[in-house]
Amino acid sequence: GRHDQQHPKKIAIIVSTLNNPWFVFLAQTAAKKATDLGYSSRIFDSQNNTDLESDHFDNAIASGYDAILFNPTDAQGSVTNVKKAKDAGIPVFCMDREINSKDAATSQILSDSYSACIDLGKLFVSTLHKKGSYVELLGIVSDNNTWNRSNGFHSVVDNYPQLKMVARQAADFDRNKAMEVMESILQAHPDIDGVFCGNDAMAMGAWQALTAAGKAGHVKVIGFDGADDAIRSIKEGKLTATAMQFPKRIAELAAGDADEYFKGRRDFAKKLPIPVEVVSAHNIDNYTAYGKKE
Amino acid sequence: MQTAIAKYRPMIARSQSLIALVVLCVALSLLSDKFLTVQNGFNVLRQISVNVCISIGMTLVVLTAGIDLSVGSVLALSGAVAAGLLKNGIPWPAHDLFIGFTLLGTIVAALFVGSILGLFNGWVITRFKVPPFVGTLAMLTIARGLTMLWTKGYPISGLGPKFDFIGSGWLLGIPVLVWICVLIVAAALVIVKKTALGRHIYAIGGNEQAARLSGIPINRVKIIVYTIAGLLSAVGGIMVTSRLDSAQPNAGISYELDSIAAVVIGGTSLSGGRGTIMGTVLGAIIIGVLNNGLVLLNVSPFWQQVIKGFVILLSVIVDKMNTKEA
Amino acid sequence: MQTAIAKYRPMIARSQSLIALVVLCVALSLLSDKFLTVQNGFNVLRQISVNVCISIGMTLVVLTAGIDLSVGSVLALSGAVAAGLLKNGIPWPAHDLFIGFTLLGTIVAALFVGSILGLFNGWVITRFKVPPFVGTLAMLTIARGLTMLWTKGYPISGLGPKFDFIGSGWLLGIPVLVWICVLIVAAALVIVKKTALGRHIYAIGGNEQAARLSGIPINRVKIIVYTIAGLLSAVGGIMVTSRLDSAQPNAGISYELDSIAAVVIGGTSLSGGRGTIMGTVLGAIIIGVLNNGLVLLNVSPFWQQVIKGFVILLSVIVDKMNTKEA
Amino acid sequence: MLVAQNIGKRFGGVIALNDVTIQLSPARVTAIIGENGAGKSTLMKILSGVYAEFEGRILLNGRELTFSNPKEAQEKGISIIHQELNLIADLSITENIFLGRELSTRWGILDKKAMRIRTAALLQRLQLNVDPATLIRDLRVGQQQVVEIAKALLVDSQVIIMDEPTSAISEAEVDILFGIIQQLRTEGKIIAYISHKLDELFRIADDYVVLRDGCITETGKMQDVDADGIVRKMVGRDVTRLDQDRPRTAGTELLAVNSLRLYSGNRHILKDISFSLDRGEILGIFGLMGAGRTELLECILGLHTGSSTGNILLEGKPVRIRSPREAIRSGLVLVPEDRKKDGMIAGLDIKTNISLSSLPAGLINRNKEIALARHYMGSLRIKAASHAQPVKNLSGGNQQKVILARCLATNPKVLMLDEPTRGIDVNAKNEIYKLILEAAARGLGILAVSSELPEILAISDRILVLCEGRITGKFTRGAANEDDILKTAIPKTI
Ligand SMILES: Nc1ncnc2c1ncn2[C@@H]1O[C@H](COP(=O)(O)OP(=O)(O)OP(=O)(O)O)[C@@H](O)[C@H]1O
Ligand SMILES: Nc1ncnc2c1ncn2[C@@H]1O[C@H](COP(=O)(O)OP(=O)(O)OP(=O)(O)O)[C@@H](O)[C@H]1O
Ligand SMILES: [Mg+2]
Ligand SMILES: [Mg+2]
Repeated sequence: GRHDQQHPKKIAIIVSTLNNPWFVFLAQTAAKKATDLGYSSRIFDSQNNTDLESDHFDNAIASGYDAILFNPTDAQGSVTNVKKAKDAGIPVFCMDREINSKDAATSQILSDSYSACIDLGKLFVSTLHKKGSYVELLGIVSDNNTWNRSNGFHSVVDNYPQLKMVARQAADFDRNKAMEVMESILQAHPDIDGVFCGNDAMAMGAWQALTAAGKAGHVKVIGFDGADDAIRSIKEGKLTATAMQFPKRIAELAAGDADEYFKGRRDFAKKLPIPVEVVSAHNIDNYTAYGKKE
Repeated sequence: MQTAIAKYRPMIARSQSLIALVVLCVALSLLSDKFLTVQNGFNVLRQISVNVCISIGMTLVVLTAGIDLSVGSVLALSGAVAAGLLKNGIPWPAHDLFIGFTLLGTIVAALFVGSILGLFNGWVITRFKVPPFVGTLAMLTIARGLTMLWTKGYPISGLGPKFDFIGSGWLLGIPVLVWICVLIVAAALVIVKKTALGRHIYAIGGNEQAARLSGIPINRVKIIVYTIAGLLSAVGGIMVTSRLDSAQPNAGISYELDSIAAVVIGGTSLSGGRGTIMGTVLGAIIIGVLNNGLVLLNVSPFWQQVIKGFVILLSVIVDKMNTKEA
Repeated sequence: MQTAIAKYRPMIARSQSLIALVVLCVALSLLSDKFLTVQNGFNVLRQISVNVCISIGMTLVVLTAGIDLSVGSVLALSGAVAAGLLKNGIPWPAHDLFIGFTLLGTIVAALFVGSILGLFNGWVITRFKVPPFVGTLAMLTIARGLTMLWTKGYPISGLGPKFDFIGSGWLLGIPVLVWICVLIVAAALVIVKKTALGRHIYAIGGNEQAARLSGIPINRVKIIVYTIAGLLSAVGGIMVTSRLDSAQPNAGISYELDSIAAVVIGGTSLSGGRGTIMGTVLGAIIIGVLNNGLVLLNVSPFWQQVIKGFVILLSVIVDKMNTKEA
Repeated sequence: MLVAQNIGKRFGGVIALNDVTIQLSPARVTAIIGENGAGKSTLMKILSGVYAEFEGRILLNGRELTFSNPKEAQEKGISIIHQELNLIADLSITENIFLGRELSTRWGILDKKAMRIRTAALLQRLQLNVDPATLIRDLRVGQQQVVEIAKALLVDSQVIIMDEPTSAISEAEVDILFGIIQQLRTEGKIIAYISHKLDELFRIADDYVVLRDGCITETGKMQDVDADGIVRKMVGRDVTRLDQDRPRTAGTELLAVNSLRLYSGNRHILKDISFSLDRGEILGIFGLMGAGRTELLECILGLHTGSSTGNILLEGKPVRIRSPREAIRSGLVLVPEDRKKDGMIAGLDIKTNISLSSLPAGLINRNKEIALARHYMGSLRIKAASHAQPVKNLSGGNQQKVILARCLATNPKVLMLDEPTRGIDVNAKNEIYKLILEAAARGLGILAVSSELPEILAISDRILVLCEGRITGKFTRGAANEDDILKTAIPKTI
């Protein structure tokens, strides 16, 4: 290997988007860890576009990167890209989202949105005492994470016929859009009991609309991600719950795997799920933005 | 006969968008009894206020036969600058210095940033004859990049109740956001109808060469117009940031399309020289009512896009048909 | 003298973008030894192939003084239709029927969908005199909504090796994607330079009134041009889908901006009547090289946006300065 | 025989043509005469298929013709040369001439060679000595007009309509055109000819038709009338001709131009121009097409600061003018040559167009603005329904007066006029002459460019002749005669 002080190995970090702080955190943590381990690294932003991601793979392969820490845009669409890298002899370590291939990636360190939302769903059901009307705010409807989360949630909540979803609208993972959509929904349904949001930004937006309408105390709002704002908000008794996915651990594990790969290790767990934890008022003191308190 | 038509033409033309709006509102009131309420009215007004604000600037730009694609990015950067300065000030660790910002200072700084970016647009467009589409497209990318650099990609939240008042407060029974809009619309109306600048804007869009020979300082007018557009984007940025109590690095993405849609639905010609401020306001209201109505009716998000596209088409077609007859 | 300039003007104008490209390439080769390799060359070519494809259609539209904002959405819908038909056919459970599609059938269907949407754009623009910006903006929304409805928001993946060949295969040492591009560019060159249709496109953009008085069927030409743009977007959709072995419902978002940038950097005037196909190809290559080069140079993604904006500005300014002297 | 029966056409509320019936005979040139806005062009556009919707019917040799666009009209034997140039600036001469009727090979591929050969032949017939591949934008206006004529001659039409074909071409080119018209007449073609230049009509036309306010008022043979008679028929009353012998007041020097030079690339467009202008004086500038007269006025207006040298003294003081804005502030204004392109803001109303150059900073006082518009509409006798009418709906003469009003409203010291009466009818022409003389009497200095010698001779106190960018002659009012002026205007070396 040419792993020495003059020519440190290069690690490419390809993330699905940087338009969302969660992924910024994931990418930057991975980059920092790689640097700490003595590698040079660089972040690529796929802008939620699998085709652009494909370009990034080509470019990364051409410019001689030695490993790729990868957060895919799409479970299936990204497979081709990972295979390309594998064929070029470059190991790929998936972060957060999986790809639908058993052996293309060297390792996959995943946080399972679907099962996390099952937990959130359970919490939602118990908080609302199994009855009431609620609203769901979807993320970007063309993003498969949106559906993973929605489906996980509904797999629980749909079993309770007295919990009625009165509106389901898209708010594009965007705080402003969520607030506007919520304002309008509140006109049609002033007496809802809960809101399930596909991420924390939307939960914050929804909560603000509820506050403006004077309904903030009564209506339970649930988000997803464990973002700074959401953690603080739960602490202040505003949001009801969110799901913590530990991007820091995921990123550091992936970077660590790359390091060990360079040192010769080959037997990686094909899939390593990082459990997602539900954060609510009663355990909030253990958490900080995007992770556990140290 | 001729005179009568000539005299009332602007009024008739404007009333076309009005007709589209009224039809839309009647349809929505029939479909949902929740639509026609005072509170929902305020909802719609608050929701469109940012778009109105940006679209007024866009109208001025479009009247000179230009276009500004950078409004959304400039909005994001100005909002982020306001939030960042208010929250963190400018620390200068090397010299152990720290510059704090008052609320007013923050707002002035944000407006300044927006204006400077607008000025840069105008300068590039007039000095180097870069087509407005490309010049402002470049700014779209540049300002977004700067926003990311400034925020490092994370939202800046928790800006305090004073700043929040702009976005969530009420004054004399009307939201502050709406007051700001009304002020901006009034100022724009004065500029367009009562000042030489307004005349010059129309003249440049109508016939740039003739305007030049008439002694109009083309470049200066264009630079002013792009600067105003930047300034109003910054106002929009402050509004959004204050409303959310948080500056989002991805704020304002694709706002340029909504804004141009409002301008065009309002009857302003993209080739310049023809259009009104009130038309744009109506256009923005139509878009706002549509968004609100589709959510009230709980139309599936997939269908919403299809329906929205057709309604935009229809409202422009209705407009065209009527103005042809007039 | 006069004639000589007239004769070589197109050549000179084109070589300006060429100069910008050469400068960019030389700079990148000096900065990175990875840039000037055969593999990287093919990378760039493959990466720009979709944009070239769309931008050729955009060039024709822009030459008639129009614009097509719907290319990205039409791309997504056509790609999704191809993938959906190939994978699932059209099941008709009520009658216990199932229509399967061959690879060729799928491709034809996708191209048909793209063309129909383009035709609709052209029809709306000519029949109702809707400004192209608005007509195609509506289509941008509508086609995206239809894509969502068709895919239900999920990607359609696993389309088989035959279909994949389009996106990943090689023929005579050159990627299939590049061959497709070459064919399209060649066809466009023939249309523009060798047929009456090409003349009419330039004439309409140059002076629509004069073109009408010359008996050119304005509406028919415009409809054809928008249909071609739709068709080429569909080709782009098939390329993207095949390259990824998956149709993404959010494919092609904001491709219209990249495509218009390629057209304008290539020297085509947005007010119509002036521009070349080869210029657009150069414009797309410049953008592709820039994207590729910034990656090779290890520029942070936030700075990349800022730099990209400035390079686009510079390349247009260089172009303007040189053509002014000519 | 081409017969148009009971033709009617209205634009919104305006009745452009009202029950018009005319007959055009083969082997004869029929002059269509009328004031600006009488409906001449509208009638011709109906005959040539531009307007598909109208009342009445068109018969050619007894057979009714129907067509819905110019191409169909041409296929049925009617060609037209439009009043406005309808050329695509970025296409070549060949491409323009064959626009919409390109020759193709079997495979749908353009037959460029055949088209170039036929274009070359046409250009030769019209004695236009340029490469058929030249772009239109590289031609002078006069040459463009010749291309427009070539377009109409490409197909062998039975009816040829010419709507002011000579408004932008030189005497020599007029002679060539008239030669071709004569030839077409002997071939038995039906020719309709529109022009505001009466002397041309007497040279070429056989019959005349007079239109007034959209109605036919008279028809007859050209040989039966004289110039005054024609004018009376057009206007409906006697027209007082210009007073040739106005008293001249000697004023002090107002403007002095010293060694003005202008380059474009490596070409010298203006070479060492010096002259002076007194208060109350009208200085006529004559020259052939392309002599550089427009550029001279543009230089003084500050449009070519980057490429020109020389200095200008206004009232004895040197002024540096870098833009039209500065020119207007110093008291210099220009009424440009091309109304449509450089003059009016077509979509805006009369009031706005008039006040445009003289708006104060700050708020506009609407009442004052309307008063200003009313003042000039009265004093310049601008015919319009109200000050709120868009200028695009006005006739050419009235548009010209609106632009003149805009210039006068700035209270200028020097008024520059570039072809002030191009395309304007006799009556309006006389009114504009009167306005120019009135302005001079008030002490303005006037620089007037014109290609029409009689016009120059009628209004000027002194005449400068420009030839290829150089002053080749200076004449005072008494000493000037047509022959001498023309002699100095024609280039010595060809
Ligand atoms: N497209 C149009 N829309 C509205 N009014 C029009 C239009 N074209 C012509 N007119 C009006 O119709 C009348 C006749 O116009 P036309 O152009 O036929 O006059 P003309 O005799 O050719 O005048 P000129 O000598 O100035 O060319 C005028 O009052 C004119 O303003
Ligand atoms: N677009 C152009 N490109 C190159 N040369 C030009 C162009 N326009 C004018 N010229 C040249 O500039 C000189 C002056 O032309 P200009 O049209 O000003 O003359 P003019 O005396 O005003 O004639 P006109 O009666 O046509 O207005 C001529 O030699 C002409 O060939
Ligand atoms: Mg006419
Ligand atoms: Mg001239």
